[in-house]
Amino acid sequence: MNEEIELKDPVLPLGRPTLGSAGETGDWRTFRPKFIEENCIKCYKCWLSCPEGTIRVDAHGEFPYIDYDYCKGCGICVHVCPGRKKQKALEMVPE
Amino acid sequence: MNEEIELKDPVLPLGRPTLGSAGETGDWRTFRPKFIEENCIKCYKCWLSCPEGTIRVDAHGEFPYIDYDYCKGCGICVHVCPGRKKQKALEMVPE
Amino acid sequence: MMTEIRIVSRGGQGGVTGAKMLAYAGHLDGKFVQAIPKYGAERKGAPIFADVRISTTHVKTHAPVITENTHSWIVLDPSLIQTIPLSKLSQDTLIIINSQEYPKSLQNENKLRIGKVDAVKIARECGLIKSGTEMVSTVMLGAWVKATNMVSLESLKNAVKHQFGDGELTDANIRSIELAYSQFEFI
Amino acid sequence: MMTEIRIVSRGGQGGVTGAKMLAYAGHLDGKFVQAIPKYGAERKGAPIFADVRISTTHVKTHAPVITENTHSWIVLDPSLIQTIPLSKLSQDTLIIINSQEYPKSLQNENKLRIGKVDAVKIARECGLIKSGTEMVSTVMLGAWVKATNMVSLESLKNAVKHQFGDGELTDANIRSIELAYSQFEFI
Amino acid sequence: MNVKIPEMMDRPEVLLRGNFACAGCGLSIAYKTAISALNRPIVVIPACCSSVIQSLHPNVTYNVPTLNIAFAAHASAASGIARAKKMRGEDTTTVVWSGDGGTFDIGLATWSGAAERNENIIHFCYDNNFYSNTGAQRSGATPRGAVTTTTPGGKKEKRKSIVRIMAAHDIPYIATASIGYPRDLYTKVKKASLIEGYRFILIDAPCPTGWNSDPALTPELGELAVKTGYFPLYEIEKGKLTFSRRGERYRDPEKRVPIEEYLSKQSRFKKMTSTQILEVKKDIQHEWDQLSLFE
Amino acid sequence: MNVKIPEMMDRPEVLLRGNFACAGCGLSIAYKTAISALNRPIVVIPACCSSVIQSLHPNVTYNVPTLNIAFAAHASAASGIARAKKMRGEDTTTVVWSGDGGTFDIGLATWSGAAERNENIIHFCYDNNFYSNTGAQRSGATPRGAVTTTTPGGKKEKRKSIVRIMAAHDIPYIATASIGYPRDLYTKVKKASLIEGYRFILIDAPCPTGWNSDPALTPELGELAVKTGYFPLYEIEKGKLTFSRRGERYRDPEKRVPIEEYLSKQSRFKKMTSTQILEVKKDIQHEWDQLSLFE
Amino acid sequence: MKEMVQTLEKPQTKLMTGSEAVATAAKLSRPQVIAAYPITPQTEIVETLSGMVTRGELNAEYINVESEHSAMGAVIGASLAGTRTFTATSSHGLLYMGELVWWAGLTRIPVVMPVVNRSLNPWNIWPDHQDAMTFRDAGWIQFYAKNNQEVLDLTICAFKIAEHHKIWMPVMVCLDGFILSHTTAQVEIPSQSDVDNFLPSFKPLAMLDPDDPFAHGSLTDSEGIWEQRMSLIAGFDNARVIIPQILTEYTEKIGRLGNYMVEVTGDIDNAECAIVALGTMGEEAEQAIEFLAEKNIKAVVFRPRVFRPFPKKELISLIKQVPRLLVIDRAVSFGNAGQLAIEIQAELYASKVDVKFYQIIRGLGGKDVSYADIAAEVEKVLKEDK
Amino acid sequence: MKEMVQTLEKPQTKLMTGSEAVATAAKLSRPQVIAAYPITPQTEIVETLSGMVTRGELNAEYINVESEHSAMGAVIGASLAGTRTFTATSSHGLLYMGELVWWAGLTRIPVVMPVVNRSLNPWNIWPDHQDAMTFRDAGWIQFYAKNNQEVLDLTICAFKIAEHHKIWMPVMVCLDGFILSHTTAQVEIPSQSDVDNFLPSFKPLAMLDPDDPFAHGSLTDSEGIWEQRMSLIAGFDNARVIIPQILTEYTEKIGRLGNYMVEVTGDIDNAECAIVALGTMGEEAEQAIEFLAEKNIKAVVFRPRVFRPFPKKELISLIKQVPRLLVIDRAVSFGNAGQLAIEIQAELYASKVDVKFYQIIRGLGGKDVSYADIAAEVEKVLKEDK
Ligand SMILES: Cc1ncc(C[n+]2csc(CCOP(=O)(O)OP(=O)(O)O)c2C)c(N)n1
Ligand SMILES: Cc1ncc(C[n+]2csc(CCOP(=O)(O)OP(=O)(O)O)c2C)c(N)n1
Ligand code: SF4
Ligand code: SF4
Ligand code: SF4
Ligand code: SF4
Repeated sequence: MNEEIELKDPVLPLGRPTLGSAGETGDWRTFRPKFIEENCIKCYKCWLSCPEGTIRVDAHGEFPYIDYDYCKGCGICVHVCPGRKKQKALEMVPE
Repeated sequence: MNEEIELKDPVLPLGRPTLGSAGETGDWRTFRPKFIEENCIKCYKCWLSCPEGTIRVDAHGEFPYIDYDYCKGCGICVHVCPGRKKQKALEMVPE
Repeated sequence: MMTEIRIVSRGGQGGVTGAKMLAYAGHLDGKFVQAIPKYGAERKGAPIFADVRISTTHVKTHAPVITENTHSWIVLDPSLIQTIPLSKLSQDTLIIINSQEYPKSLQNENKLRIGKVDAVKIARECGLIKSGTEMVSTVMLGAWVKATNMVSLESLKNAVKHQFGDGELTDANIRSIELAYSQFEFI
Repeated sequence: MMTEIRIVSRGGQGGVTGAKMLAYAGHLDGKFVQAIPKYGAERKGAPIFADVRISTTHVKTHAPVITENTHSWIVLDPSLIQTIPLSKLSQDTLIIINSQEYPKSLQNENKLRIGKVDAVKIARECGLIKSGTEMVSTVMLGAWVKATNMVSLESLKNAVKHQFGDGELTDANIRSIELAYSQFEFI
Repeated sequence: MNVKIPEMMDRPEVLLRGNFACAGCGLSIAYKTAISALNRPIVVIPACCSSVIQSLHPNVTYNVPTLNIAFAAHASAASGIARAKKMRGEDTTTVVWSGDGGTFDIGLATWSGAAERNENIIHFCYDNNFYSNTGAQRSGATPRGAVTTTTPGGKKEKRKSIVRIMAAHDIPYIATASIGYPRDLYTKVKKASLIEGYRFILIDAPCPTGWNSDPALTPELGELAVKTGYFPLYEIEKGKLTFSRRGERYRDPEKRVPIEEYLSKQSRFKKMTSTQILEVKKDIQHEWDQLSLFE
Repeated sequence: MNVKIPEMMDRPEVLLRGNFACAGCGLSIAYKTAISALNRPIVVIPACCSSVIQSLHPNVTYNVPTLNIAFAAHASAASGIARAKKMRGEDTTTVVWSGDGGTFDIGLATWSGAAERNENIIHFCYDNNFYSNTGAQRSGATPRGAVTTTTPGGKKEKRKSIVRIMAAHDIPYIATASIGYPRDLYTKVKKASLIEGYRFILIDAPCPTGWNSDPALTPELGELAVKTGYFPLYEIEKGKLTFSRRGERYRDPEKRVPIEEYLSKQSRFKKMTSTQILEVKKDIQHEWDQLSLFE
Repeated sequence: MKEMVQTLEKPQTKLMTGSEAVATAAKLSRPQVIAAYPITPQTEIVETLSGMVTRGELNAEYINVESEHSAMGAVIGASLAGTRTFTATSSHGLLYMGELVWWAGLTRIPVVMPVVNRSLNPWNIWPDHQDAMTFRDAGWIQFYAKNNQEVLDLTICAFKIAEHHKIWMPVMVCLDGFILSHTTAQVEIPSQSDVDNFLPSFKPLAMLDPDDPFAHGSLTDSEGIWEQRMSLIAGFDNARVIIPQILTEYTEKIGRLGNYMVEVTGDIDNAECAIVALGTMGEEAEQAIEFLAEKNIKAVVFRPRVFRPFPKKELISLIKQVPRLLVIDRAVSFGNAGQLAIEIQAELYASKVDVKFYQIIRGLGGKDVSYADIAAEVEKVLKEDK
Repeated sequence: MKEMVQTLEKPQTKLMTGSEAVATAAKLSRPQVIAAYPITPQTEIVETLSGMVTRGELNAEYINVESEHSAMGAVIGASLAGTRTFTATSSHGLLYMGELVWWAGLTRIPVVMPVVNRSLNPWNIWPDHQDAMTFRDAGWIQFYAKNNQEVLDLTICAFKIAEHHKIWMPVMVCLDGFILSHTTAQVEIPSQSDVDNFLPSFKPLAMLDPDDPFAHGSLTDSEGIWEQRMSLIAGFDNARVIIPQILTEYTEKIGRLGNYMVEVTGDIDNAECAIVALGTMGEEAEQAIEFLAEKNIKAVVFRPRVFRPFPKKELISLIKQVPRLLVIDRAVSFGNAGQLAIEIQAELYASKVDVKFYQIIRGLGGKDVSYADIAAEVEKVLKEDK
């Protein structure tokens, strides 16, 4: 009957894994965690508990660092950081 | 606009309790329980276990009797009847 | 040409299976067939019916048989005669009853063709009893074949084999058909 | 006459509540009003907006404000200026920004009317801080009233009372409005 | 202590004669016994054999107010009734009367919610171990090894322990009962009716049609289930379990009637191998062991 | 024995940075920790906060195959996946990732069926004690006394003991875990992944937005729940319960941190009276007592 | 019957969202049992009502059910037990209660349920009418409200309509999610005594009662079903007559609402084109014709406020008066077309009305539809048909 | 495309019920995952298939789920995991899975599901089309079969149609409960190799796969929804083209089926009246016209075998050729009219076709409809229109 219409491919509801799928969520922050290298004992508790995966560690034995593009500034890393001699290796500072 | 149409009452899906709602189910029977008065000890186990309520007892202390209009002839009453001296007070007989 | 048959029975007597076998026999004879059980909420013992159509062309209707058009009524329990709407039947409608004697209620029906067979007796003879109930449906089919010749006896027997497989049950049923075929009589 | 206002903010800054209060102020002035929050899946910190309409007749549209028709943009966070489609704005559209200084990105926009107020400072002064975030929305409304006079200052204050009830919070917010009213300046 | 038969004799006739139930129907015995023990019951019935045996509209065999409702809506509809009657200040007993399919499977979330809210309902589950209404398909209550029309090779999994699931909801009263012991059932219902909140009674109710058993044996199969330890009788009040007088002795596996006696009377277990029977015995023992923890 | 952090460091990144989760989100910690411990997971997510944090189509934050499905269809969809992958001979791990609402309430019948069939699935329930997605309404997991938007006067009933309900299904592995103890969680997931059949892990996952707690305190609230005895940590393997090293000591009420310390950090408990707090303490003790039966 | 229209001349007394308007209307109607389950964007209704019950402002039993299936199950039970009942839902919640939505419709349970319209899956919380349209067959009366005031007024009327003994049917009041539910606007609130005067207390037609037992909804044969289905059809015929009467009574006793099934806005006599749309798109179209008037284009809006019963006669008598018709659907019957467009065309055929017919689908999944968009569509119609 | 019609000239090879025909077709189509929940009158399908799987005649995973909601959930999961899937249901079962029926439709899951049509509540197990009609919007292709042979043939085709990469949609094959499901009739069974030759193995368009992760059905904004909805509309347009092609291929490779969307029976050129009906009522109407022919009345039957996509063009081009049309619905959109009648009228309007139009509703709740009844209705039409 109407064989000549162009047959379109279906659009399926597929989302692909994407870094920053919600944008650069770093700008949700009002405070930022600041790293103080001398106090860090490389226990990686910050890495373990950061909900965002924005505490990065390149390899075991390296210092952690923060991906500020996406860090939402929740303060968990600071809260869990034991630091050295009660001196935390992370602190929250205003943006 | 069309106010003059006759407004009918709703028909609700209500069923009323009715004896013999499925007809006289006595004719489903191929065997019937027969009561043998002399063996009956009035324990009323038949009454207790008859699924149909077709073992009738007018009052405590009276003999049971059977409502053949609805008795389906399952044989439970016979099976549960202890009877007197191992002589059951009920037996199944062909219709 | 389409023949419509209604089998009237009680739940448990095998009426529905009977309808399937009759249809199968027609199938083996090269006819188009249909077997329609009328399903309800009824349990064992309750009156039910099943319809069969045997036709030379593809059957297009799916409705229960229409009373006026029904060629035959096969009644598996004489107490069910009362369920037949006699006044609506057409001239020469066939009624076959499982009964020892001529049912009184049909005595004045002279527009009908009425036949009987003592299917209970035959079923007992052949040992066709299940949970205390005589399985009379194949018996009645044997009688119907005798009365009408509308399917071949051979096909009916093969239909029984198809239904019950090889074995005693089939043998008993086939024997019952043969007995019915010989004992059936018009009244 | 219908005035359409868009409040641009981040989740948590109070933009949606601000829209409601502004609408309420209009309501107290005897106008027809509407406050439409644009809901998304966004969480705290994400950019959101809310629209307000103030009209002399019943508002029939339910759509978000149309860019070209928008009378005022109230921007609660200077980093959100970039979300305004400047090229589509009409002549004399008002933009009020929470900012200490004149935003560079707007320096060449001469068809617009631009004003600013340091709402963060005022909010801090008045103690309007919640979970570390300055609640700048009432401040900004105070500035807008100064800029436009489209609702009365009295009504805005009453709207704040209505929103927060009697108590410190209301007092602080009213103070912030007054400060904003006095500190607002066109650029 | 069980009620005496004479005390039962003035109970109301809740199930009228002449209905669609099969001859020897276990659920009929269960219904009659349980519902007649209640004060002004209003009964909610989801899809199940009980919605069939009531016969065709406009007649009905049930002589108490009955709400037929969708399969998975029993306890929610009952919640609505219980709350409404409370609002109206009427003295009634709200009842769910459901098969095992409705209770163990499709309607589980529904009653779990009602149980969590501790709605003032008595939930009866008559348990025939499968979907009887639709022709004997597997349910969560079907025991291991039983043939159903959807487990033609015998069910592979053991049956859900609905009582332990209920018990985990910490409701005030739970009991098991059997149509093999109608006085015990009646007594438990009477007891339950004096308690407030969500109460659950599981009733073993053989189905001769689906189990392909002799209709006359329906009560005996109920008894055998108890005596073989397959269906223990007990009550759980405020978390504390007491085995019933009729059931206690079967705690000792030695005292149990051999399970084979129970299985052999029903063709649904015909295909079971001896290894399967052993597994079923293990299932039984496991259940007793678990239940004993709550004593 | 808990895994060491270095051993965790090469886990895959399953939750990509820059998503819709609130700052300090407990479920994000739970998801990252649990899912990264699995071999080739396929994750089924019913309606819940996890369906929001994944961000807007056509982007998604989850870096593993994810099926979003209707609220009550988690375990059934997962059953379909598990069976299909079995048919295809593919080596994958099928996972349900559901909130407490999906697990305790609307989807309970669904998982109960899957558990009875012993489908080869790991079911995670991250438990934030309410419906977070829709704005903090009561769920079956909401504890007594907690204010939610549908229990503005505080919830009257205690929280469902989902673990005991699960346990009554006799599934091979059950565990509780907390985002306060990520290594313990990770270790348990690893262990579960080696077992076949239906496995259930309940993860305490505070929600700073809904609980109105300081986002930085999310892990600490997890720890406090354990230390106050409010959220005991344990495993149930083949019916046998073992309290986890991190949790065992709080069996003794004397050793528990006072519950008030936990409650006071969340405004949802602000309205609680001291009698209510007493009741909650009883609820806690009741749960411990019941759990101890399974030891 | 004299014609009355919605009057909104003066600023109203309260500012509230559509959800608050629903909750307020419900409260004023004194439901006795409420059961509901949260779902965006209906949650505010549920939350507000549970707050009212908790604070004792509303004397009702509030059941915090564990799903929508159970919400509808509970109100069915409660209604049959003799109480006025209320629930509300949206989207997937409506689908999840679907079996019981049908149950309530086919067995005549006079429950009132606002549906906060929201699109269906994949997950999307924004408005369209796909959810409620799915139940247009199900034996429910359906209203679609255009603004928060109408939400409130119709919800109160819904109880009276549902419970009218010649109707006795469930009623759905549809309001566009977010667009109404979350938007604050002015709403005039009637006094409790005015509402009490309009809406008497619940009078069950049949009640579950141990003193007079019946079985509700038991197994029914074809004859019984046929009778009940025909009665349902007759019930809708009754509703066509009674709904305007009840709206009239409301307008007289309480004010403002108007008594039409289809609202007409604009100058029908000179209109070059009529627009038909439901809910807020209808009011948006009203704005559109003002916008068009500025360009000297004359258009008129026919807004069916009632979709079930389908207001055939009303629509036809209006459409007859215009040369062109633009129907805008906010839902699709996939594999055919927009539901509203299909049904209107069917009526046009049946009534042999000749009008230039145009249909479009807009606003799916919450896509914004502004008066400017609608106006542009009208201009397109006029251009095409030249 | 050359026209092909269903051929049933010779007695067929097997006697079977409609349920067995479904199960046989399913088996021949080699589904890999089956999940279903029993409900009268669908049970025989489920039971037969579980028997086949248990006996090893069919290499599939059979999931004995605990509800229909879960049945559809399971096949959605299994389909996306890369397998061919099958389920079947009826009536309340269909309603109970409603949320996921929509899910499958809107997110494009190519599952095949026979629906054994049965009426809705109050409890009634007998046939009508109310159940399937409820889902006419839901993004499913819908077939209605007229006899057991068509049930079998369409079920096999359904897999190929569902899985065509330009369609990729779920397909419902409707068969009247009892009337087909429980009635024994002759059915010709194709060989496995013929079916294998017609139906290749499952080729997923997208599969849940750890090596290529995606999220299916995640939160989507209005633009995304709009795009997917428009794609679904386009999918139905594709289906209009492809379905006849697949039916042609089936008829060529396997035989008998015919390739039409709307079947025509009778002498269209001389017909005084055409009858439109779905499913077995369509075949019943065929019998009715033979019956009428004996009375010298000429009628023709147009039976839409496909209801979604709605075969507009096909119907219109046929209706144009007849003077009168009688549409018989076996369901009602309460508050309006029969669904089939509504949609045909809408098309007649759109196409400006002038035919004398008559509509009736028959067969609700299993009320018998015989060819004599239908013939009588045609006679009534002819009498009325004189
Ligand atoms: C949603 C839904 N699915 C399926 C059915 C079909 N159905 C009716 S009763 C029943 C089984 C009931 O089983 P059970 O609860 O054990 O009660 P029984 O029939 O054994 O008495 C089923 C599957 C239905 N009515 N509704
Ligand atoms: C059938 C249905 N009802 C309601 C909803 C709305 N809804 C979405 S998520 C949700 C609550 C989820 O709660 P929970 O499972 O605890 O997860 P959380 O949101 O806390 O992460 C609700 C009620 C829905 N999507 N579908
Ligand atoms: S928690 Fe603190 S000490 Fe430990 S690795 Fe992180 S920054 Fe260093
Ligand atoms: S502040 Fe929060 S999000 Fe940022 S790095 Fe620390 S834990 Fe992660
Ligand atoms: S059971 Fe037997 S002995 Fe007992 S009352 Fe009945 S008939 Fe008499
Ligand atoms: S045979 Fe059965 S039905 Fe008849 S009286 Fe005895 S127990 Fe009752």
